[in-house]
Amino acid sequence: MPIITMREAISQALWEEMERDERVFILGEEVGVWGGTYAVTRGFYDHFGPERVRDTPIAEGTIVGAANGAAMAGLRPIAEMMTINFAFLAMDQIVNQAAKIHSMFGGQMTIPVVIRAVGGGGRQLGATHSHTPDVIFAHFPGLKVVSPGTPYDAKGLLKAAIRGDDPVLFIENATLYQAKGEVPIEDYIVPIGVSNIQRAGKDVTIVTYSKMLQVSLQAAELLAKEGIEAEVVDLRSLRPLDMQPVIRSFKKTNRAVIAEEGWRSYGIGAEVAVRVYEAALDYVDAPIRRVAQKEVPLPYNRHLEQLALPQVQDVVEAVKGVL
Amino acid sequence: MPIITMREAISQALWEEMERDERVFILGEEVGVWGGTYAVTRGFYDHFGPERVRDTPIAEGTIVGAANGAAMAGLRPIAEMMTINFAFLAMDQIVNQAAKIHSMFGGQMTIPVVIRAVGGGGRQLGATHSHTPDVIFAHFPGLKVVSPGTPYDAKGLLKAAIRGDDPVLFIENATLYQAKGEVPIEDYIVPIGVSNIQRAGKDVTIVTYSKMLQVSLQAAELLAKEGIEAEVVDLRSLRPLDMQPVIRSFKKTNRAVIAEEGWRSYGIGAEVAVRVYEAALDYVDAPIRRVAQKEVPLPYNRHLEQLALPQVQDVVEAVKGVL
Amino acid sequence: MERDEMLRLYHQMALIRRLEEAAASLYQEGKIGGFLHLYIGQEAVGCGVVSARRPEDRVITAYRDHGIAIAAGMEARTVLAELLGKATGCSKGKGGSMHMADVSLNFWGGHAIVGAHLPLAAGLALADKYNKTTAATICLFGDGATNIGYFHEAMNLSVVWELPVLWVCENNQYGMGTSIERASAVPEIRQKAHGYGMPNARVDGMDIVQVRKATEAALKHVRTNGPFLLEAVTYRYRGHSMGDPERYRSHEEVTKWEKNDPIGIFHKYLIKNKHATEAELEQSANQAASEIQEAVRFAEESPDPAPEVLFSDVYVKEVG
Amino acid sequence: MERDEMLRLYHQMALIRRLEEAAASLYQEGKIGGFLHLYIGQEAVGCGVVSARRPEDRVITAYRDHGIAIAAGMEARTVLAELLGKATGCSKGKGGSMHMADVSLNFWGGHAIVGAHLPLAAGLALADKYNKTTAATICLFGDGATNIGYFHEAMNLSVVWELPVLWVCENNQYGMGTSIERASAVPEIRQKAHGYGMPNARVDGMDIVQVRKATEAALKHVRTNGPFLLEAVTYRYRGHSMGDPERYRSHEEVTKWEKNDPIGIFHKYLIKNKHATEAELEQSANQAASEIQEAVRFAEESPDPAPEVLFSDVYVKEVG
Ligand SMILES: Cc1ncc(C[n+]2csc(CCOP(=O)(O)OP(=O)(O)O)c2C)c(N)n1
Ligand SMILES: Cc1ncc(C[n+]2csc(CCOP(=O)(O)OP(=O)(O)O)c2C)c(N)n1
Ligand SMILES: [Mg+2]
Ligand SMILES: [Mg+2]
Repeated sequence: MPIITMREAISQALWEEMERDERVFILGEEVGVWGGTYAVTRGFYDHFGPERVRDTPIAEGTIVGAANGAAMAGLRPIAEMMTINFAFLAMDQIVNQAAKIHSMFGGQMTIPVVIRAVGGGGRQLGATHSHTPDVIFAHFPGLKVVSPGTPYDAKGLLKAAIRGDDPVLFIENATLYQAKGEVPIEDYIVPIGVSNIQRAGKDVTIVTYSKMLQVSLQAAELLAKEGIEAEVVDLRSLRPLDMQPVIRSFKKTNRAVIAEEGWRSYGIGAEVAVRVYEAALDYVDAPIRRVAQKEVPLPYNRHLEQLALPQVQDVVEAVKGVL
Repeated sequence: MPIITMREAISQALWEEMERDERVFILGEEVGVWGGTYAVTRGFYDHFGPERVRDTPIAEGTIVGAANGAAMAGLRPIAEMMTINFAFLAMDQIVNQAAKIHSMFGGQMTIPVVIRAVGGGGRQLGATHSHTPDVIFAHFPGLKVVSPGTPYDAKGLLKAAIRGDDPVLFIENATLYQAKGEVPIEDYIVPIGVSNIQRAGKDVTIVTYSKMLQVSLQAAELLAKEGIEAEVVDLRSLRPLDMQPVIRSFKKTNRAVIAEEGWRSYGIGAEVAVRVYEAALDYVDAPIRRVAQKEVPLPYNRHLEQLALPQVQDVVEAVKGVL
Repeated sequence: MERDEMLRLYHQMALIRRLEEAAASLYQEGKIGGFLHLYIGQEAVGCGVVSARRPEDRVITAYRDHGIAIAAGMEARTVLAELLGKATGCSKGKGGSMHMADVSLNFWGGHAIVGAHLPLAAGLALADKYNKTTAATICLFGDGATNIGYFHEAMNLSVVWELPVLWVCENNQYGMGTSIERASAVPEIRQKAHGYGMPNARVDGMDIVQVRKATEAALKHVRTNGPFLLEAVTYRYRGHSMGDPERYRSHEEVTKWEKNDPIGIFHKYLIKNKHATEAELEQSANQAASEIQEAVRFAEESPDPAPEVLFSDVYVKEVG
Repeated sequence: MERDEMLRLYHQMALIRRLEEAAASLYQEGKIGGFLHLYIGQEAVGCGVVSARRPEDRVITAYRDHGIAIAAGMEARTVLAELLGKATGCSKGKGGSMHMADVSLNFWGGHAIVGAHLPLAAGLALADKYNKTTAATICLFGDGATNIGYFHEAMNLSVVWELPVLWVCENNQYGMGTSIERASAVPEIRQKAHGYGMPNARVDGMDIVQVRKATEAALKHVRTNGPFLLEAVTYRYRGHSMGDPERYRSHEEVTKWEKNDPIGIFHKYLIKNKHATEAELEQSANQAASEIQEAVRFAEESPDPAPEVLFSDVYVKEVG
């Protein structure tokens, strides 16, 4: 199987789906002539033309809003938020329009829209540009929220999102674009809402997703050197949230760490941990630990920023803490 | 002590703080001539005049944005979101400007702004107008999020919010405006970030806030008739979140139910439950239960809506489930 | 307009008026919940604008949508059933007053967040352009909505992308209790089009003949040249929604506008130009009244949605 | 303008140019992280506009803020220290390139969300009006920012409330890679003022003398009559930020504008009108270069913020 980057995997998914289905088109800031701020859509404008790769004015609410409208009318828009930080400006269209319109009108309309948004910290972009706010979107029924941690999943999940009939927020992590992995040539999809064991182990369960999947896998390698075998479960999708592989793993290991990049309080880890307790209290040998971002607006200074972000070592220590 | 409604308590707090401090002013849709959509600022416009009770155009992002700017310049604005559903349109100004500016510029600027927002379901307003999205705001460090459940707390917390130097989102629940309670004549504040035992009990701990405090107290009455004494802890503030009274209570009762009006997944209950497990795992006699809204966009039809919202009976049953 | 079309529109306006009166009563009886925004006084706008469309033209509006639903071809009983939250309502009882829609009529709702449907309209129009059809999208909104960012972004985008969308502002002079002078930098909405270099017109929204004519011209423009802003000056006779204390306007002002009643104006016009007799119009009005009576009965007798409907239509395919 | 003021501004423009060149090098060396937006080519706008203010007038801008910081009176070394994330930076190393501010200079930042500082500016101006001072607020933003809802809402509010705010659009023809024609319904930003009935002007932003004059007139208006929109037509010579592939414009276009260099234009003007000699200007430029050298040294030698600073200033009083 070819080994490609996350960027390429996402780019391939977009390209192939646009080739497959004429109704699929892209709109967003700098997706066209520029080739995508993170070069994900490089070459698309020349190939698919300005009707299907639409550069927009800076107007996030209306980028998503127009995508929602086009989706209502039967197209399959992929709206790009240049970064997820700007999705706050499209919050109403994401959580109050895209997520509600199908249900609110009794099922008459569907919103097969995909909103791609790049998030994450660690690039010294300062407090307003470094969010990992995935959890706040995952709170809203009617929306699906997906965030892959490998090129394989990125391509397969994005295809599933584009082909599905529900609105999907597809969250990428900018520091993962160079991450590499095997991706088949043949067409495939990864169904939305299925968690996945990324590494087998017997001593502890690490539950994670996106960037922190890579961090957790590194931590697992370090732990393995000390004879600790961690099982790493990748959630991949935050809504719907598939807890089965997590619970199954936990019933085996009896110990868990949840690693996420965003802030701890009211984060992903809280929900995952509670569901483990709800389903498997009798199996709990130690309080589940959460590894997350320090609860401060992310600072610009490199050292401070790294101090605030969860690191490999934090996962290692959390695992040792539950053993 | 006089017994007044929640509406009156909030109105009094606003009035007294405006009398006390010339820098305090109100801006928002229909706060002036109309007297406030929920009649909270009735009479203010005539008394304080149009400079201090400012009707705005419909432009939520700029209502909060202008309040933030005025706060930076030393005023103490109280911005009203007619309902919290419209706060999605001000999301960027709330979580990305108000919550960050103090920290991001190294402490040079302060944002002593209070954003009042009315939330909650149960009035057949349909999916876009019935949110209880408190948790998504509470996720952001830099912001304080407060939501009172009694007239006493409403008045005292609102005064604390207005006098404090940090940005505060003050969430009211429309179905509570008629709720009554004792409120002293004398000036007082209720400090932000202190949870409160609203009802003493020994058999189970119910953790809750806002509207669900009243629901939980009713449930506690019913349970008392069956000889079950519930201790009811009111969080009052979601960020900062004071877990001490909860943990203390839990170590006594060993059983807990968390009751909130919003959706369960990634809700308030998850964080509270996890913190209980983190602090008191050895005291857990049964999995903590969460009472919350069914995970659907709230429908208009009265029966369906009530079916979706957490009821007294749901709390009663959850309590019995943990006993 | 043909005579038949005029009589059809007269009947439609009367029907909307009776419908809204019935809705007000049902609200007072506690049978309708939530917010209820009546269209009384604005009938000439909705009926005039929507009647000018071709069937392939899409219509979308804000929460003051009962009149638009009727104008788009929805049956009164389907509107009333939705108001009562019944399974027979256009949105199966899930939408209520603010969320009426019937996609089969090319009526795309009823949207309750001020301004949020303007980008939706841009998207609907984009789809038609993308698919190279000749359909236009008609988007109605209030004067108050023109102050929110969505308005600006959608206007701008529609020009930049040359979208086939007719923007119709129903300027009823107030956004809730805030008069246009207190909320808008410019007193006439059409002026806002200048900032986008967008062609525009202002029309007397109480006169359906004028509205219809202006809409036809505007739609012609839209189909070939892109967006157009039409301002219809009108007035709502009732409060913003039920329970409005109406402290922001005088009784005299309301009375003055009531003399301009759009149904009355059209009535006079039809008689004066001998398009109809008094008897015909009276019959039409009576028929509207009985239609509504019948529709209320239908709505009241319709069943509530089944409890399990709560969980349907959250996702297209249910997920775990 | 007095001769001294002109020489001061010439020096300031040269200083900004050298500062930005130094920043570009430091970025390439990996000493500056995040996004870096250079002001090269736009110096006449920031220096011309800000120099026209009184000390009580507030200044606020977007993320392309180093030049504005200097124009507002910040020392180059404080700017550079912030760029390097040092404790001696204006924002203690927490803000970085996009978040420079010094409240003591009445410079309110550096804001990175496009358009978000326009409402903040309205609020600053509101405070001055509320306090009955004669101060004005000067808010600078890009052409791209005029398409977002915030622009519209803030323009409208400033007119409705008659706020003392000068809106200055630095129209450098592009928002990232999107030319104004591809993003904006109207080709000139000043036209957008028509939608708000707001007085406005368009000025050659490469000519500081023109900019200064236009700003003085505009500020006079603002102090007595409320908001004004000033469009300064300018150009950025470098990419949008570091790493811009610049596929959206031709080399020729950039070269054409470089012939219009604002420092060169001012240079010629000063010589032609005998305000300065070649030697004086050369000395001024050299001095700017050595000032920047010195400032870079200061910044490099400054300490990083202490680790515990991470937790400070989240709230005014720390809470649990
Ligand atoms: C974003 C948003 N803010 C506020 C409201 C509350 N609200 C509902 S209708 C309305 C007034 C709208 O006025 P206008 O656009 O003139 O329409 P009209 O009611 O006059 O038909 C307001 C403020 C809302 N629904 N959405
Ligand atoms: C709301 C928002 N959307 C997108 C961005 C990303 N972005 C940063 S600068 C920029 C272009 C802004 O152009 P303009 O306003 O003309 O300013 P200039 O960079 O030319 O000075 C964009 C799209 C952002 N920071 N904020
Ligand atoms: Mg109106
Ligand atoms: Mg620009």
